[in-house]
Amino acid sequence: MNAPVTVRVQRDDFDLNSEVAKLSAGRADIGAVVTFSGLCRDEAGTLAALELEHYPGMAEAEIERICREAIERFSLEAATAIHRYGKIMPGENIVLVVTASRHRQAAFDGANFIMDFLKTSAPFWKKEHLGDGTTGGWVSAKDADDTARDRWTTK
Amino acid sequence: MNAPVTVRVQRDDFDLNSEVAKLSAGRADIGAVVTFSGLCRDEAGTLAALELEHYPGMAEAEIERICREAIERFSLEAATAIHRYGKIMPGENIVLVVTASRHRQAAFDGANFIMDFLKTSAPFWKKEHLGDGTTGGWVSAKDADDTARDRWTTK
Amino acid sequence: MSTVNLVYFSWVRERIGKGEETLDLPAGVVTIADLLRHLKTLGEEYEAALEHENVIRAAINQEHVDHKEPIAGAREIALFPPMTGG
Amino acid sequence: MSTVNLVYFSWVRERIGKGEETLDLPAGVVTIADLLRHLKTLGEEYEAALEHENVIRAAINQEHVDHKEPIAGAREIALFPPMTGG
Repeated sequence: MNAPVTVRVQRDDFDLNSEVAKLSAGRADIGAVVTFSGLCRDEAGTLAALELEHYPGMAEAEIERICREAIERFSLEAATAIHRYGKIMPGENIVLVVTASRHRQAAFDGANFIMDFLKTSAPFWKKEHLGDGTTGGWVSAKDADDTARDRWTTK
Repeated sequence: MNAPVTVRVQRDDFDLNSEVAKLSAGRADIGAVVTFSGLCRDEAGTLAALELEHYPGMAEAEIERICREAIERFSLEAATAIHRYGKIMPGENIVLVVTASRHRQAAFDGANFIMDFLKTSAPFWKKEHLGDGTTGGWVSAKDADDTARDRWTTK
Repeated sequence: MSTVNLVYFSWVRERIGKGEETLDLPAGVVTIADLLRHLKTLGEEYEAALEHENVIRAAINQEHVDHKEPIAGAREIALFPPMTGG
Repeated sequence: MSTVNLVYFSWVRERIGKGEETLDLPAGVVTIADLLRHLKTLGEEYEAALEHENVIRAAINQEHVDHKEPIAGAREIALFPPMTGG
């Protein structure tokens, strides 16, 4: 349970190379590193930006709880999660999860698990700003995200 | 089926940032990017290096076949796979897989699928060089890797 | 009578018209559900924000709780819609 | 009599003592299995390399094939142990 956890909620973008290096540098016990980057999509071409609101303090605490549960459940060697807030343009990064483990399936499962719980439990909310200057309103929570989370408890 | 596939077999290390940027830059239709990095492990502290031998030509062709199957199966937007050869020290990278998709589960599944088939079908072989100057011989194929691959066909 | 710090997020915050406030609660307010019912007596902005009680999520001292949770001892209670991060 | 380019990898290569060679094959060699049996008549290094036929993998023109595959028209046939990349 001494596996290191790094959690940050920040306005700025993150750097994949440096986050992976921090997690794995100087260690010969890590065989697999998985990263998940979640990006702002705009297939319709109508979105100017997503605005991410969060609950400071609880956002970090909740993501850390999720990462620690993933470490215990999948015997991860390390986990990092970074979530951005503020206005994010189409094509920009929103969230990064990095997991490290001895064997590959644990790193895949760990990152997948962290994302599913982060989506449904971490206190963030997205508001759409449209290209025509109006607001598209708050993004609704998706049943599919609850379903994705629940598969981890119905096994 | 026009999703871009990049496959390289090279001696040099790869750069996560630049591979992800090449895959996703300028696109607003990608919501998820997953990377898998496989590293040379040495928990016992006895390994000097792994030496990776490959079948030039077929290695690239086989990995490309696997990536194209993953793109079709999971509707990926893009896939990249880079496999190193030659001597690789503990803690160094061996293989990189990057997948991009609209929604997160496809990117996770795609990278997982590519790794499972790459392990069992791409013509690479690992030889151990030990710290005492002797060779530890060729690494044996693992039944667990066949089992991991077969789960994709028994669903 | 107890005093509690309330924080609101997303459209709960927008509809109530403020992000935080400190309120004195009458003695009958024991659980989150009681709190929601009490808040809805404070004005139509609260009624609009909390109309569909079943979708309102709550946290006490920055941990998720359900509506049956007692609020005694809470330093900070947060009310917000289902989360949409990630 | 046909001529074929053979390539060997990993411990198959090490035991045979070379990475590639061009061989003339007698008419009775129709499949990969026939080829393996023929090679084992060429010397003890081939016998050592191909002793456990069931673990030997084969590729024709850089695509995996099983031991029943006909080799007619093959430009390049590869023999190697189970793969251990990734």
